[in-house]
Amino acid sequence: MNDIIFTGIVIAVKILVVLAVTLGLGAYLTWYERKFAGHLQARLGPTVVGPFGLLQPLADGLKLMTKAPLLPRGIDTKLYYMAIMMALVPAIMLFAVVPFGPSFKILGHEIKPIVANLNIAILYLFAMGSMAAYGTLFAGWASNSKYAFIGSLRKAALIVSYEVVLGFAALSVVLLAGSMNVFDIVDAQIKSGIWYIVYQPISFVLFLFCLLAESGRVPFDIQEAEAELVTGYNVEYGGMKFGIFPLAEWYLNVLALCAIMAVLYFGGWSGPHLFGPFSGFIWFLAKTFGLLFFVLWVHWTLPRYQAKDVVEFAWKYLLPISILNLVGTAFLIYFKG
Amino acid sequence: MPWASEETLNRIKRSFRTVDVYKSPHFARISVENTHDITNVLKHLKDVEDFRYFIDFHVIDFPKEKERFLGQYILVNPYNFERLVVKVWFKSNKLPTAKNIFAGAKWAEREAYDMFGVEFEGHEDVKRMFMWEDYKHFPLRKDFPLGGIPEQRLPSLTELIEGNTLPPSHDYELMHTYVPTIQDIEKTEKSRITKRGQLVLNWGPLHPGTHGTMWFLFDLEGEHIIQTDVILGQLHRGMEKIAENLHYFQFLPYTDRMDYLSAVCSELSYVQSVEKLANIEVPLKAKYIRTMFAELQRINSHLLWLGTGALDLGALTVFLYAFREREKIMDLIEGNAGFRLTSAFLRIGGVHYDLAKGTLEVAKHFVKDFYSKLKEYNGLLTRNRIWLKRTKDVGIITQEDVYQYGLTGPVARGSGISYDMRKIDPYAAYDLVDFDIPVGDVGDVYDRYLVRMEEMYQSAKIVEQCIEALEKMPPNEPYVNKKHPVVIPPKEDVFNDLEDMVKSFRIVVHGENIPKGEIYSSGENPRGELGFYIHSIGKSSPYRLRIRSCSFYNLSVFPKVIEKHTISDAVALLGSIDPVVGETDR
Amino acid sequence: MASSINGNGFITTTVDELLSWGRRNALWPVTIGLACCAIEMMHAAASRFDVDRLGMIFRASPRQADVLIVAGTVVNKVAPMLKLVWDQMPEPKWCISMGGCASAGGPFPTYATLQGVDRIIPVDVYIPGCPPTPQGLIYGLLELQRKIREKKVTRYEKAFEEFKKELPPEILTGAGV
Amino acid sequence: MIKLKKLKRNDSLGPVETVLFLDFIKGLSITMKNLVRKPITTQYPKEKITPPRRFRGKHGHFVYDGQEPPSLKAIEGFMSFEKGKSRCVACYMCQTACPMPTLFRIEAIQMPDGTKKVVRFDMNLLNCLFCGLCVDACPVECLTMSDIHEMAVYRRSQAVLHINDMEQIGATNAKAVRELPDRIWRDDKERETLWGKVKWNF
Repeated sequence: MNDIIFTGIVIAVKILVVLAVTLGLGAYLTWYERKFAGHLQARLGPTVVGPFGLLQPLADGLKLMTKAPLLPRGIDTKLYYMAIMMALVPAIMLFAVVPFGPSFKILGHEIKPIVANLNIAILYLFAMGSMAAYGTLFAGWASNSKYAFIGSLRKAALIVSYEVVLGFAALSVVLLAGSMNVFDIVDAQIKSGIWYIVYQPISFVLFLFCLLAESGRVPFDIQEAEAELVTGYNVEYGGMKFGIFPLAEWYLNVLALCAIMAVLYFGGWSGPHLFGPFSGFIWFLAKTFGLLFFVLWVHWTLPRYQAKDVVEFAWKYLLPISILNLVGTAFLIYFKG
Repeated sequence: MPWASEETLNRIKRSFRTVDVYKSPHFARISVENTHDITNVLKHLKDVEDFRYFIDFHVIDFPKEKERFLGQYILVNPYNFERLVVKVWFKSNKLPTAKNIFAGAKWAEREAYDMFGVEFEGHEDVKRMFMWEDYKHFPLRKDFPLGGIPEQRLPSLTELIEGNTLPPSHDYELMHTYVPTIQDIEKTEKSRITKRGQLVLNWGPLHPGTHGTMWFLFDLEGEHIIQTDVILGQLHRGMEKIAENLHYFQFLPYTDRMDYLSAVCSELSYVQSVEKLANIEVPLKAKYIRTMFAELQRINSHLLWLGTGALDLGALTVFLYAFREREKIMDLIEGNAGFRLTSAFLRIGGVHYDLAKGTLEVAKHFVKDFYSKLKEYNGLLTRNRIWLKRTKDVGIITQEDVYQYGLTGPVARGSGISYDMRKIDPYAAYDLVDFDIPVGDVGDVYDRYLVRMEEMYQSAKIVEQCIEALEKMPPNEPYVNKKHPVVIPPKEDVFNDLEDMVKSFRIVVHGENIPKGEIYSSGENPRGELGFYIHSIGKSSPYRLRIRSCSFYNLSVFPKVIEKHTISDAVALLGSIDPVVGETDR
Repeated sequence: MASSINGNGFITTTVDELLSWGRRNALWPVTIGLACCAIEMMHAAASRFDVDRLGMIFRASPRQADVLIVAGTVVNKVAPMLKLVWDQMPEPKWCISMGGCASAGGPFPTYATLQGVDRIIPVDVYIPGCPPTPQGLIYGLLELQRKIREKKVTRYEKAFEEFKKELPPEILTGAGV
Repeated sequence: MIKLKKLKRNDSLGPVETVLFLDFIKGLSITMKNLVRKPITTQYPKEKITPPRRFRGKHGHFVYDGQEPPSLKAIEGFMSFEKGKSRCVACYMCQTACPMPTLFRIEAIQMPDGTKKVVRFDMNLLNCLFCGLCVDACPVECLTMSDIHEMAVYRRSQAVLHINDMEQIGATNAKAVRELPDRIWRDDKERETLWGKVKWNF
């Protein structure tokens, strides 16, 4: 009986913690990116608002929230608002299958630092990833603007093509681990003592491309190519209604996928026990943010593909490569037992 | 540029009895008596005499004459570089169109209609070029006032909200010329393009991608553009009208604001054409200073092209790296001219100041590490597969297009045509420095990119040579030819020397009375050939000053090239043509 | 307003103070360049004078922006479009007229030029100069911040309604106000 | 006749480059190099870049302080100057030379003793090109331009310069600027953030 209560409490606590952390983190990732980009470009980034501009996200948030609500003419109001939810919710729900560290014990109960320890975590990941497309589509359709419309169509095409590649890329790792459960995947890597990036460099690169594409980062940010479509699908959104989109797409999405990537290819929280009980968590965060750093670095360096090339790239090159990679992995596993 | 030689003119004379020819060291023209011959004459010139490079067409207004308007074509023979001006009088404000002979004439004639209200037989869409559709007047006619005709009360809203009714300043006018309503603008837009595809996308006028305020209408089939039209005039400020109302030296600051990315080059083109008209000798030091700053300005302008072009194609960081170098050049120009962007540095007959102390060291320091910066830009873009994908074989401009539309500058050179004023008629000190002209062969965006990158390198080399030459010169070398009667003497002389003071009084009050005559002279701007046709009737201000704008003609090829490409390609192509609105619209 | 700028006789509650703090520290300008001044605006955004330090990032869509920096000559033909952009920006919004041309027609008293953008848009800060240096522009932005701090949030539309009554109709029809 | 330079375009990547993403790696290394470099930003309100000597900023009037050029000495007698006040002689040369003459409003009156006194000299900076033609035209070195470039105002009327402001500017900033050596810039320290060390030959 009180077991159930306890589990309930634990889950509630987990959800709250994850929500708080991710949303807060998402806000501060904007500061992180602005600083990073600034120094990459021989600038400073925010410095004036608070020490090192640390209060900048607060100011932005305040400003965005207190902007006057202004609805463009001729919009489809229901979809217009639904789009925001459809963009934000899947991005947050991605974190449900992110294991933040090794399991530990409290009052004799073993607790896994993950919201939902699904056996089909990877499938769930794909599902949520493709859900994100709807947010964009709705936004583009509802806001009655040509730029937004074109942008959303581009994004839809992009998501559709890259989901497939993402699937095959991740599946080859699943084959190696023999499970879709993130904990099992990490344990398998810890047991074998080798991270899967060693076995699966190709699938890692593919996954990276898909990450960039799904989260609308350069070189795949066709849906908000500023020079062509003013800001793409969210052109008609103002105030916090706008603020949600980059938060969800550029930051939460990227963060979650980076975490998953750390799990799939870099052995999650595996690493030498330098920091006592928390070393697992610290390793995990370190890997995640390392990957995030790399993503931003790419974003601020490369030019942008154009829409038709992006889709072509996915179907003509990435997909065959990923399939071959998967089949090859399968054969290897089959013959080497 | 060598003008058309005697024998060429005589050959033309022999084949057309009715034309009369005229030749002077700085000019060569044929004038066609019979208006209806003009088509044949142009055909003959293009096909037989190889004057196939269309440079400019413009109109002059003579209210007193019996036929009011005079049209002038400027053609170039691209094989032995001969330039020729063809004059023809309109017959009752009509002229047979030349757009079937030279495609570039299409826009030029539209502009002529917009500014003068002249008509062209056989030109189906003679529409307003710069003004909106139902604008009543024809601004460049002599009887139209510079300030326009005030029609509506348009007070300053800020003052109204403050609730004060007094005029905020002594030159504040309550009455204002007619400001079009949004309906007028929509009418203009509707009249331009008839929809054939799925949707018509308004790209601009206030859009981050369209360098300034250009306005493109894309008729889209999916992402592909099936037809397009460009609406100009969102920055039409009436430069040519202003020039007719100012003294020669007063118009100089305005040339900065035309092509605001290459101020010194524009000044140089203007100043040297006025000097040719009044035949003023320029001291050697001034020549070198002019060349050095013109080349610095060229680097400056190309850097902005690089930054914005890369930004349009998504490479966000190149923009800031390019601007880092721009800041240095800005420092150089600011230190000498006194202003960062619109530096009124040159003067008729020389330069405003001598070089400031330390300029040469700083310039050397800049050039030294500019080469390494160029390497960085190359490393970021040139071999990058995405960059190649976006630029290779996109927006190919053929040589025929170049001649037809009168494209100049890097756009022409990208297509392999070596048309560069600095070599053809060397104006400042370009005959004393050694540099070579990069040309591409395919004529796509990538070629234009390579050409501009190479030009930056060449300009840096020129700057180095100028620095050497200037270092050798004694410090008290004259930098302005103050002997000449129409040159304003430098400031310190005005205080100390009575004659100079009187002279400066005379010029400032009465203006330089340039002798009667006409001249067309051009310089090589970063965007192409910026030419000034000046028609002087011996007054203190030009009777007609025509600005042959390079961006205007370079842009005129855009609608043809962009067909069947995507929007993303349009961005790339526009970036590679690199127009400046201040110059397209004047 | 002149008196209020001198900042006497104001009791701003902490909430208002907080709001204005947020607003003045996250002023997002619209990416709209009209002429020469736009280049200096770009320079102000570029590495050397980096307005991102003050929390200003350029947004391309007017819906997401707070400040309209009118950078360059406003000619009659573009005026209605500019007005449209201004109307698309959500309150609270501010307008900086950068350079002489935008402020009063500048050196172009011609048939084609609008003699000052404040004839179609209420302007908060005028920046003389042709063009102003980036430092001059940033100074203007700081002045705007000061203005926001001292007179809380400007609500032009309300003030404007009252004057609309007194305005002769041709002004209102003039630029599609 | 013309020295041409045919550009060689090697516009296709080799297989190794393609597979190993060498082009991306090169770009990334360059940006990383810039990441570790020192930023070039001048933190404006805290540290400023002072414009050079020749900068054309806000206008000023040099005052009557016994350092006049010979040209003024000639006509001194006909003017009623005061020490520390403007030395303008109301010759309207600045207005004549200005491409935008309406921005000036100059008025002078006849004093009882027959001398001339300038009572009004307004300049509407909102219409000024800052081209410096007026300064060149001034025959008595009265009108000048200072290094003041922070000119933002809240009202049109505040952008109009009156004669007393100009006297004040002329007596302070413009005077200080005139004393400076004619160098390309005067603040080596601030410029170093962008330029690094420049080797001077003097």
